[in-house]
Amino acid sequence: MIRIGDAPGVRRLLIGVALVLTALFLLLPLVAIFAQALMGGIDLYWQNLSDRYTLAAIGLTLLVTLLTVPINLVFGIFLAWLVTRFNFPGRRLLQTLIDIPFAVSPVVAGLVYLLLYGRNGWLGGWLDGYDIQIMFAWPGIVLVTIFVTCPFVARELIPLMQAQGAREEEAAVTLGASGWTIFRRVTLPKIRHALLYGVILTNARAVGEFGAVSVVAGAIRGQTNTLPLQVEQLYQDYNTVGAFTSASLLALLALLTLAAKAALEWRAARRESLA
Amino acid sequence: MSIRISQIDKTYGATRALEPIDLDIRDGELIGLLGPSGSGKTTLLRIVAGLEQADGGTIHFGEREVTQVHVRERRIGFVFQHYALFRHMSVFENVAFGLRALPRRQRPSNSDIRTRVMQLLEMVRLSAFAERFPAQLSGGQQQRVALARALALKPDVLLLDEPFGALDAKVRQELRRWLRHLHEELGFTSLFVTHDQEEALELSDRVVVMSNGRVEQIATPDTLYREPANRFVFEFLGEVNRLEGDVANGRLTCGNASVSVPGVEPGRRELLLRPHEVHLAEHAIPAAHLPITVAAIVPVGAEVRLELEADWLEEPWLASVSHAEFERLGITRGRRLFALPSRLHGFDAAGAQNVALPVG
Amino acid sequence: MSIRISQIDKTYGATRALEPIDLDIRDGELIGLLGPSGSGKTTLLRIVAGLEQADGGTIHFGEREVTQVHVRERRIGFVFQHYALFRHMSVFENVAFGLRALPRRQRPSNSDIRTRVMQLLEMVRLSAFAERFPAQLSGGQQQRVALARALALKPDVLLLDEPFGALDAKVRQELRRWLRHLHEELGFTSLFVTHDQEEALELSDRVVVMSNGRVEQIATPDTLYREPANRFVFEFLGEVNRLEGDVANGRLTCGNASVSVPGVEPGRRELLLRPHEVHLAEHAIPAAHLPITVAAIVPVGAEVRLELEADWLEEPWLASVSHAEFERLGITRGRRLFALPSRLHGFDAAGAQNVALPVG
Amino acid sequence: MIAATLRRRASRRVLPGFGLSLGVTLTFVSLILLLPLTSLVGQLSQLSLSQYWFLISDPRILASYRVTLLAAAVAALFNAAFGLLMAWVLVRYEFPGKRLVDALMDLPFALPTAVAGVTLATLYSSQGWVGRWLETLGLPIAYTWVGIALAMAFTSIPFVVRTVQPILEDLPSEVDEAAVTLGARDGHAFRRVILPHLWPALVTGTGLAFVRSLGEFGAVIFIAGGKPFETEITSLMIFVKLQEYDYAGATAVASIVLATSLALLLVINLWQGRFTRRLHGGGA
Amino acid sequence: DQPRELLNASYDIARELFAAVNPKFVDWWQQQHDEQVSVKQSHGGSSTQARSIMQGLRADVVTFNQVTDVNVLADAGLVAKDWQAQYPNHASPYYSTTAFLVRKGNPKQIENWDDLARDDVELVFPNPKTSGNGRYTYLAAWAYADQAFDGDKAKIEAYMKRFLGNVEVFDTGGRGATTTFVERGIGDVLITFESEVNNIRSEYGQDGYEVVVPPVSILAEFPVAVVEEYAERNGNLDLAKGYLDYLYTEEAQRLLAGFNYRVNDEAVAAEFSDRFPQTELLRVEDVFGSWPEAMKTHFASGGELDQLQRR
Ligand SMILES: Nc1ncnc2c1ncn2[C@@H]1O[C@H](COP(=O)(O)OP(=O)(O)OP(=O)(O)O)[C@@H](O)[C@H]1O
Ligand SMILES: Nc1ncnc2c1ncn2[C@@H]1O[C@H](COP(=O)(O)OP(=O)(O)OP(=O)(O)O)[C@@H](O)[C@H]1O
Ligand SMILES: [Mg+2]
Ligand SMILES: [Mg+2]
Ligand SMILES: O=S(=O)([O-])[O-]
Repeated sequence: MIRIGDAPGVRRLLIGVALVLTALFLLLPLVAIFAQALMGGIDLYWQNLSDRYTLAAIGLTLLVTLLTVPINLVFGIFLAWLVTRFNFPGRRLLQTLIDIPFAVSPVVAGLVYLLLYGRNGWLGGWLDGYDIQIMFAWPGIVLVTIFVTCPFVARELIPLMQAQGAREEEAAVTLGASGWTIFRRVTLPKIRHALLYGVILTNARAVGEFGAVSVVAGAIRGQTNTLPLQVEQLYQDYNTVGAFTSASLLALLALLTLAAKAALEWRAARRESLA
Repeated sequence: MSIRISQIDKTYGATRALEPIDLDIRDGELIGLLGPSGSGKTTLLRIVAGLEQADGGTIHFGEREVTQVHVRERRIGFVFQHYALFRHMSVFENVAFGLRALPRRQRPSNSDIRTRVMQLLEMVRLSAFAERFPAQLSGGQQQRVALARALALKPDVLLLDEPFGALDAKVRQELRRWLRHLHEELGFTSLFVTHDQEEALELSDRVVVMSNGRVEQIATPDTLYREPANRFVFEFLGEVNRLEGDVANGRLTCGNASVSVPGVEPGRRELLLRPHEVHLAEHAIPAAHLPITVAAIVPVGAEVRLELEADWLEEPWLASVSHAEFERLGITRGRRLFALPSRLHGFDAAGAQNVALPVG
Repeated sequence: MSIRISQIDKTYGATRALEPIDLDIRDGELIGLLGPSGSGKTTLLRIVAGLEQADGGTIHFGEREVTQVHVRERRIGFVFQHYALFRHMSVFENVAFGLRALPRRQRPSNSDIRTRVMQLLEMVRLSAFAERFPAQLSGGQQQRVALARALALKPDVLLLDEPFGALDAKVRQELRRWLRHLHEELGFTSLFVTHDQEEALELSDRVVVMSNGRVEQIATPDTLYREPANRFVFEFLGEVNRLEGDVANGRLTCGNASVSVPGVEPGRRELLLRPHEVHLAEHAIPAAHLPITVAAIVPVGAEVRLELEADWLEEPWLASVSHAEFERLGITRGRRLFALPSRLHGFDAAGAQNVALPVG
Repeated sequence: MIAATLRRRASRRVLPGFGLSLGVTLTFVSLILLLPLTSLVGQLSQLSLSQYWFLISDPRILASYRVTLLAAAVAALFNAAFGLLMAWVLVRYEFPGKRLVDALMDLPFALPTAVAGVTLATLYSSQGWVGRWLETLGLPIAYTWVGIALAMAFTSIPFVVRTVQPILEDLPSEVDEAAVTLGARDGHAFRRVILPHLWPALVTGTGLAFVRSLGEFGAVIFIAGGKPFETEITSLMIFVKLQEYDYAGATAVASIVLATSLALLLVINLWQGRFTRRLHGGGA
Repeated sequence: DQPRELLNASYDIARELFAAVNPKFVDWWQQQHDEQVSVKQSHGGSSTQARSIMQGLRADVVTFNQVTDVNVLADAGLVAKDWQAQYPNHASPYYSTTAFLVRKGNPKQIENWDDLARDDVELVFPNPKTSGNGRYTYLAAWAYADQAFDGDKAKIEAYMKRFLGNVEVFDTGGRGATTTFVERGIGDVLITFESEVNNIRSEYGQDGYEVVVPPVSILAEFPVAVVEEYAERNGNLDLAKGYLDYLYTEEAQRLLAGFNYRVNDEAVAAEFSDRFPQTELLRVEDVFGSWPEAMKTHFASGGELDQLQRR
């Protein structure tokens, strides 16, 4: 087979440059995180990890993720079903709307929520009357995180479901299946991987959101600090090792995400090659 | 179950997919919808199935009007063009799907489902493949799974969209034959879509020829071939040679060629004929003086296909002659001969007109 | 430019794609490579092009050995199965590509390129489409662009991989005819791949029939059809009916059927015949007692195709009879008749054997 | 009226779930996306045009636009080159560790931006592993716009790679071969044949990287330095204005960022649509 | 059931301080009222904190580094209008001033504010727009120039321009500036609160840095107040008041002095007097009229600061 760029010299050069750049831009930062975290030895690392506030931040981050991911999962599925299975006026508009969070700077995202749910905002003022606090408490953090991560699942599903078409679902209808049966037995198995992939991405972003959360969190130690905010605060408290300890936790999570994604892709590729 | 389609029409945006259509299908008939791409075959089939809503008109299954009935309640089986098998389910589960989707009260027991599915797989000769996944089957096998799945709920009506379109010639032939047998055995009413003339002619009790959202002709295969209702049907059903010229005094003249066409109105006329209606001779006869040159020779099966060129022809004619005739005339490339049409067909607004010539 | 292929072979991993192959192509010949999927046609074509490296053997273009010569320097034109047009370039730019890619010294001036390209587009009858993009053309038009592009550098050898595979029947027929004319006009040597028998037979000066990486037969279309070298070629080139039985005393018996087969060795034998070699009669004759029942009737064009069933047959036979014969015998579904084979073909390790019977 | 039309259509739909999905989706979109954005509009509507103009054209803000645009442009261009190279290498070549490298390409999406920011600031400061060397070469990175561009580039690496990669994978080998049989050398074939195929994906990926970089905050603030007129990015200005209780100012500037990003996204989509139409048929 | 929780919203660099104060306060409250309570902290640029509180951050008390930030809350009705009168010393339990941290051996020979405007000096201090700390620095420099050039506006502005031009990095808060100077090794001088300067020396070792307290500087008051609106809602009004009261106790004052803040408790002040060089501390009100006035002329959009930074 004759392919462009297959001359050994060209190939070696390009691979070499690619590897060096990857090492410099991607691998090195990763190594640096762990190196900095372990700078003070493993004992200090554990001590930092088991710090009361770090534990609280881990807890809050988990809470936010556990709420955000299922909500966006459900929403993403409904949206994808809607825009790929039905034709209705405003379909394209809806698809464009869902991209807004990608275009909005996280700080702006935080700002708009603050404007709405802050005590001076019209919704926030009204809620304040009932003593319900959204901003500077976990509900606010969850809300902005949902905002920032809401496109991921839908964006994975829509192209796939569009490509797959509705034929199998139609076949199921002609065979008498109800809506729930169709979804559970026909659609879900087809989109399982994209769904999982969407969840992984949502999860990664939900865990790591910084800009939007920092606007609405209020930085109460042990209460509204998520892990990324904790990283920032520790970093500013002269506690580099502590900051990188939390950072290493997040980096570990990132690596798990990458591994999960690679595993999924590998399985999909294998299934394809078998089929 | 008979099907009565009255005044069904459908428009997509600016596209008129179906002009108002009437069609009566008798109980147990096997009907082929034949037409070029975009003629509205799939649209009509999907409307009958209830997968698409017509803009107007009614559909009856037997005495029951089903126009507003949801697909789920129409008791139809539908075989999709690319089968739409559930890829993640085994062959068995695909076929069992409809049974398992029944409301709990009506749903057969697991063992009954098993029996019924295995019986269906037996029927489509796939019992050995029950545990395979669709991707592990050949196209023809997938097609049969789709059929078994559609038949699992014992539909009154079976609808098939280009059931053999994606298969190669050999498998297609075999499946066609098999489908006809199945149809005769089970006796359901079926309606299938195809754009392959041979398939429609071979398989159907009656063929519905469509073009541009209209029904051009509804007839048995035999009638269709012999008495096409109009030019479209004639051209669509087989290869066609064209002869254009001026008719005067019962004779058509075109350059140095002429042929007697008794009964054809004078004026500029175009007549058509099929390759097997072209015979060859060493000499012209009074009724036909059509000098041609043999441009190419292709022996195919029982016949030899010839390409004939002439000054008076814009496009070459095709002729198919038997090997015997081929050898008798000692045909070679470049040989000059005379064409003797055994029949000429003329179509105009008024209808079809056939001219038989005393040849062959 | 003649082409000499000697002992070319190729293995992919565990797949033996080509057994050592020899093939001599004369200057100006149009050769078809015919064979079922996976038989190695594309592999051979790509090795000739230099797109693939053979494991062993040599290739000469005329007197020049090109086995180790890079594609770029082989002076071939290659037409890919799906055309591989450059989608982002206009038709004009596609055709001009090869000229523009020439080293500066050899590159014609822009106006020369323009002239040459327009001349090529004229030739493929696409001058009006110069500014269109490939996606705006029909399949047949794209095919012609691909041809013009391949011819722009005046190659000595034109190689085409299933040039008409993706086109529908009508367009395919037209393009075939057109390619043959072009070939005759320009006189390059061409080698094309197809898996369509009719195409190979219609287009080629000689056909190379391949299967499983081997050449089964190299012959003119006529010879190929009449004197197939082996069973594979026979079966591949058309529809086949099978007759299996025990031969004793020059007669083959199979259940209640029997037929005289003078000269066939005794023992279990399988004989083959084509649909047009099956004739029908109301009575058996001494040479053949083959009772059958008409199972299906399909009038197609000049002939009527029949499906014949019998106890002594595993698979039904196909027969094609003329309309005249059809009417003479008054054939209907279920009619019981006798089959009279006009010829029977037997193949064994030793070679081919034909039995002619005094029928028809 | 519209609702009635929708309902009528819905009752005739073959597949179930239209009403439910429409309900869920509209509720979600209204509450999560639209409602907050209206608050932005509400805030803006309290400004007169001249006030608005004054807020968004403040010289310091203007400088921040410049810095942001410049750094984002540099980051996007870097990623166009780097992404193209990586996509090419990952698709066309086999080498040990390829799967690892491939997986690493997604790191910037998986790694929280704040972590990226802290790490890059540490690495590229004059004390850091890399910064130390660059410093001796007279190339300070941290606290200059180069640092900002670096952080932006890091967080948007996957855009180009992941948009170009599938296109390159799908590019049939015949395209290469067709060019070669026509006598083209590698360079010529790459420029005239392969690159044009990748062009839509490359531009889209680069555009997305650019949009993302415009809005990037977490990764940038640690390395930005925040010198007025020199290293202040627009997101930071919004943040700063928020900290000054200057809601009007924050909203005004935010509206500019938002409008720019949306406009860019729209342009990318339209352009991509046009290009795709040309490649797949339809009007010229 | 749950112990009561008090939320103290404070400025950026007071994290360690209150981390030390809070447990002591908890003990103190336990002794006084036999009630187990807990204290939560929130830190950020002190203006940011005021903004957050207005938007709903439910702090019971604020411990800020700038009077204006509390005034904002008072204007919004969250804090009593007369908050400054409710506790001694204008409700400022401790105070500090702006000082310089230079690198070991003071290689650039920094002694006073005029050195900071030299061409060869690079400065690090937080952004006056976002940070109270930065504002004090700016005002201190201005106050110095005002004194040195006898109120000659042109000269003052020329000085200020050079001074601001020397800034290498503007962080959003005091902590960011410290990190930049110490961890990133940027700049020759870090200008921040005297307390912070000394804390850095203790944190990063005595040998790396030297503290320079200029002869003239600004008085940085650290005002405290109860956010009555919230404290009441949280049921913490007594606790909040107790917390602020506690800051004036001798125990707390000693603690504060230990963190290098100047205090008013005479006994404690005397005890720690060697730590705090005698300098002339100018009051914002004296030099600039009032805080609101200073804010308006200098820090508002298009104000003096923006003018000076324009180029
Ligand atoms: N969902 C749709 N939206 C818009 N137009 C449609 C739709 N479905 C079909 N059409 C149009 O309606 C006409 C008839 O289409 P239909 O699919 O019924 O044709 P067909 O005869 O089945 O053709 P083919 O042989 O290509 O399948 C065509 O012009 C087609 O473009
Ligand atoms: N690049 C390759 N790698 C591995 N096996 C290959 C490759 N190319 C071809 N083969 C194998 O070599 C054999 C011959 O393939 P080839 O493509 O030449 O067949 P073909 O006659 O052109 O078939 P088709 O009609 O399907 O195009 C097949 O078994 C095929 O699977
Ligand atoms: Mg169709
Ligand atoms: Mg091939
Ligand atoms: O906390 S500060 O406002 O001083 O930065």
